[in-house]
Amino acid sequence: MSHTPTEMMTVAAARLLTNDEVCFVGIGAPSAACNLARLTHAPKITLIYESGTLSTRPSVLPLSIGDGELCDTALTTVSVPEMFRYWLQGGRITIGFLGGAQIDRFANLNTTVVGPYDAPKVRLPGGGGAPEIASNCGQIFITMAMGTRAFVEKLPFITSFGHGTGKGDREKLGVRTKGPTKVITDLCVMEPDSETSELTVVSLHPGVTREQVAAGCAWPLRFAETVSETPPPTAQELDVLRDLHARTRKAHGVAA
Amino acid sequence: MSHTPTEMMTVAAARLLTNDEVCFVGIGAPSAACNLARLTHAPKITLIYESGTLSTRPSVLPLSIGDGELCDTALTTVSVPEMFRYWLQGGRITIGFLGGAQIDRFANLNTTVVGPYDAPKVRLPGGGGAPEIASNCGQIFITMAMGTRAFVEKLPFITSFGHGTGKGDREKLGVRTKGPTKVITDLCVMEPDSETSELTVVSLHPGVTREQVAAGCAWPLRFAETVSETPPPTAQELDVLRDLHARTRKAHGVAA
Amino acid sequence: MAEFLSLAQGIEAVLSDGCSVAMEGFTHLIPHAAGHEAIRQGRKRLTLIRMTPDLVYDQMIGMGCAEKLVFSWGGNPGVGSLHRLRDAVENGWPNKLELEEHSHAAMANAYEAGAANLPFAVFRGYKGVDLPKVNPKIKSVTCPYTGEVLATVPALRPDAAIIHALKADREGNVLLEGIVGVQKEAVLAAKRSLVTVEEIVDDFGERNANAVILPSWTVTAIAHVPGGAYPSYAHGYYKRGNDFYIAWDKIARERDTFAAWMKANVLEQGPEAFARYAEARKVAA
Amino acid sequence: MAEFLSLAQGIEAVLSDGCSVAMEGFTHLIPHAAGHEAIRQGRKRLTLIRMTPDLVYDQMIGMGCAEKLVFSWGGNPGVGSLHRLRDAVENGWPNKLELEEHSHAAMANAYEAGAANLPFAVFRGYKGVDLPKVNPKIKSVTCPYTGEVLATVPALRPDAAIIHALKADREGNVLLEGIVGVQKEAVLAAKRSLVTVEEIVDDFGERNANAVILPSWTVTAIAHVPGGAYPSYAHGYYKRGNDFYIAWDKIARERDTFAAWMKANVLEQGPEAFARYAEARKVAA
Repeated sequence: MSHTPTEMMTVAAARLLTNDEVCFVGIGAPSAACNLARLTHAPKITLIYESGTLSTRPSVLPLSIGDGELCDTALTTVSVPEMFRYWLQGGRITIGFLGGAQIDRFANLNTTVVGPYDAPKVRLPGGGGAPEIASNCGQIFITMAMGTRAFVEKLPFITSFGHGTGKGDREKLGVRTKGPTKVITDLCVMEPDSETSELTVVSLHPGVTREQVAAGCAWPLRFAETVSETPPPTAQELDVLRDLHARTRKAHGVAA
Repeated sequence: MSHTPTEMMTVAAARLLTNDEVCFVGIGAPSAACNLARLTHAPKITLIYESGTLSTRPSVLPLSIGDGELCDTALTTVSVPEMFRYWLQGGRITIGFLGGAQIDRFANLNTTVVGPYDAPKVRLPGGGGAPEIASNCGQIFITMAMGTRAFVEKLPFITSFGHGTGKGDREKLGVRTKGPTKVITDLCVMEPDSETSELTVVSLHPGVTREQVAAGCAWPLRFAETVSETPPPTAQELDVLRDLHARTRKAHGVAA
Repeated sequence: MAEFLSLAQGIEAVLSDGCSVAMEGFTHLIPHAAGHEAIRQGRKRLTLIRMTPDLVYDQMIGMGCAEKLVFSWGGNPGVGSLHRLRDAVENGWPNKLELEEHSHAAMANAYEAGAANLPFAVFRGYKGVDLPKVNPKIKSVTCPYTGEVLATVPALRPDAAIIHALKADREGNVLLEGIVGVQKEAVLAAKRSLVTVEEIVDDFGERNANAVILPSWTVTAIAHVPGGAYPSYAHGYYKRGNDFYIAWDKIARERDTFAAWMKANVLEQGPEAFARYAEARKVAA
Repeated sequence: MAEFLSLAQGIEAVLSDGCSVAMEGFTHLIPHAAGHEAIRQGRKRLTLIRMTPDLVYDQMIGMGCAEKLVFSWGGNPGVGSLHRLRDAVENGWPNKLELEEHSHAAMANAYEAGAANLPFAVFRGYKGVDLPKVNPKIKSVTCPYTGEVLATVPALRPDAAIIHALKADREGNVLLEGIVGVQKEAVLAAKRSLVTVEEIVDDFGERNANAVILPSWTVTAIAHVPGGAYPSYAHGYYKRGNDFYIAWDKIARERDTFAAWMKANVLEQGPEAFARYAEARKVAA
């Protein structure tokens, strides 16, 4: 069964999740990955969307962070201030998912602006929940498609904090959580190096070469001593994921 | 129709309330007064109990601040933190009712302790909501039966702040609300003097003499230039109040 | 007590040129009809406040209603950029737009502090990021017990809050259910408030004792505007117009297509148009 | 995920000698059965935390379980004093009891800050009063924007929270309705929690989307104890035992009548006694 790079990215992210996790889920790839995990090997995983829905079990993927489907299938729904105070800052989330327009080698993210802040070349949407997701969740998984405009040497703006300028920076700021522990891309999986916290490729998706991955990254990308091959999506994983997308398209009447 | 001093106190307090008030109601005399007003001349008055019940309309008087009856007849019920944050501190209450074990001439109240705090002669229940009710409501009505152990020269402990040591003390502390504007007793009604903020008798209940009132107060009690007579309870006021108490006794199966 | 007004009267009662307004809604219950009415009334120099400004603020910005935007995430959810917002920020069209940018946590806390009548909010945030360098309103306090330094943000106290809710009863109490966002806090934090509602009922009927309700005496005005959240949705009434969110990307990309759409669909329409939009997406009873 | 345990196991799981515990309930849903079990298990040197300590804390204090009380109003509501509390404070019987006294606003904010994982809470309070002179935990911060000085209190982070709720479902989620007090905050602020419930159900059934629910993963243990709040009440299940609150005044006034009552009604009873008390005061369906 052949698959797309995005499907591989979603499946690779889903596999990292277990029944014990409480995930703060963003729209797009994280939402697909979390719900794929829930519909396959982690039926008891707890999913939370920042719109206030606790322990939600959508049968189709939401198009927005506050779709009615999320509320209808939630255990309960809280206000947004409560979500950010009791649940996110409260330290109740084990894994937060983030993406961004740009990432650097220490997994800091930019979703604010390209160019100077006061005279931007491109004004991006801004941080939203990301700054505090990055610091208050137990650990952070990042999903992003590779490319040299996304994986950059230096961020024009740090919207959310990863490992700063390297190992120990989080601790120096008094941040007690782990920060980014996985970056799942369409080509590979990276982890921060245990000595330096610099992102390092730990597994390549099937058929992807080191050169392809390096070409999608603007900094000289490091590879772990042992780089494994990501197992390809199983037929069951692909079936469930494609069914989910088909149901979603049908429910929303638009491409999802 | 004859009446008791407590009935007169309740009726006199009820008459001060209008449809436009949002009252923070305590158990006992304030609760009776507020509900009497609601069942007579102020049907649209808004009553709030600190247990979280907003716009409640009990058919019988609650015995505790958190009776089920208050919740059943409320527009909605909020948590206690929300009650103290959004509703009381939020500045949404126009009139707060307070009582106390002891009061001084500037309408400061003690409900904490008689004797030294660390070696008390009598340990009273404590402040509860009173300290912040006293400072955050638009104005404060106090209901208390007179007596020299209650109306004292000097408080051993200031649980809630009235007018401090006199006019201007609230402003000096940055408190923007009016504080106590009426003290309704079983014998008379007092108001703070407009020049000094010292409590001054402005009306005597029917049949009560100045000497009787003075004898119930440990400090030399002042009388306003013109002291009126409180109009006696009307037959309708007494009927409604006694019905309310009868319903309450029947519902609770105990004296109320 | 809340007054029942037409939408036009309601907007007149709470909005004036130069005032600050929070038109809140977290995907659900966004007050689109009210935004269109503000555009028709030609309001200018508004400070627009919202955690997630989306289409309705894009429209107001593009029509020149705003001089400042206070926000934490400005995009077309799941679709992409807000082109009118970007045109204002990147090119100053139709006028320069000042930005005051926060995170969601900061804004949620700032509304909460406003509702609680506090001058500021304390939260654990903004560690290691650049926003405090460009927003001087982000400061800090030191915990008097632990010495920890925590972020602060001034309380939000808008001149006006405008929200869309499900129901009002005849006394003017307002009911919200489902994804309730920060709407209650926005109304309690604001000096004046307008609530547009799907329905006016005699009684809310069976409901949870702890339903999210704004008492009549916390609301300035209520206007009955069925469909008033479209293309956002109203839980139990009608679905989100996902196709319109996608279509907006193309409409708003160029100034002339935007202007033509606004003329035909806002300037030359009234609030009754929303009832038609909602009818077409009604939730099966 | 919450574990389903017997009441005895549940108390063993969350309480140990010397720990701090918040057994909350604002008139409604006070966890009396759990307090009796703690007494039977002979817990000592507890720091008891509660806004409104009433009969159950009077009993625990009188039985020598407590070395400290953190509170804001300690009385028998509508009746008078807590005689065992007073005997401990005024005469040191059966042991000296340290008091840490706050106002309701301070404690409600301190629980809220604990639930929000903040080290302290800020509120506008304690102006002109004597409590800050006797409670060194009351401090202040200055607003970095307005210069206003506001009161602070350390966040409450009890070792254990114990509450009584209406229902749990089979996954261990917990439902509270009616007067919900500070119970949700107490559980979220605490390291461990035990919830006694009236009923365990397959499904909560029809409910408001925004019902007050504690997800299973926020709760340590659940014990099924019908009637477990008596003489407090459980909304929709049974009424408050007002007569018992009145009777308690006489029982607790003297040490020997108190001891005899505790022996007969607590030490020689088990949690099943509560089902009988509640049955007698059942709310008509």
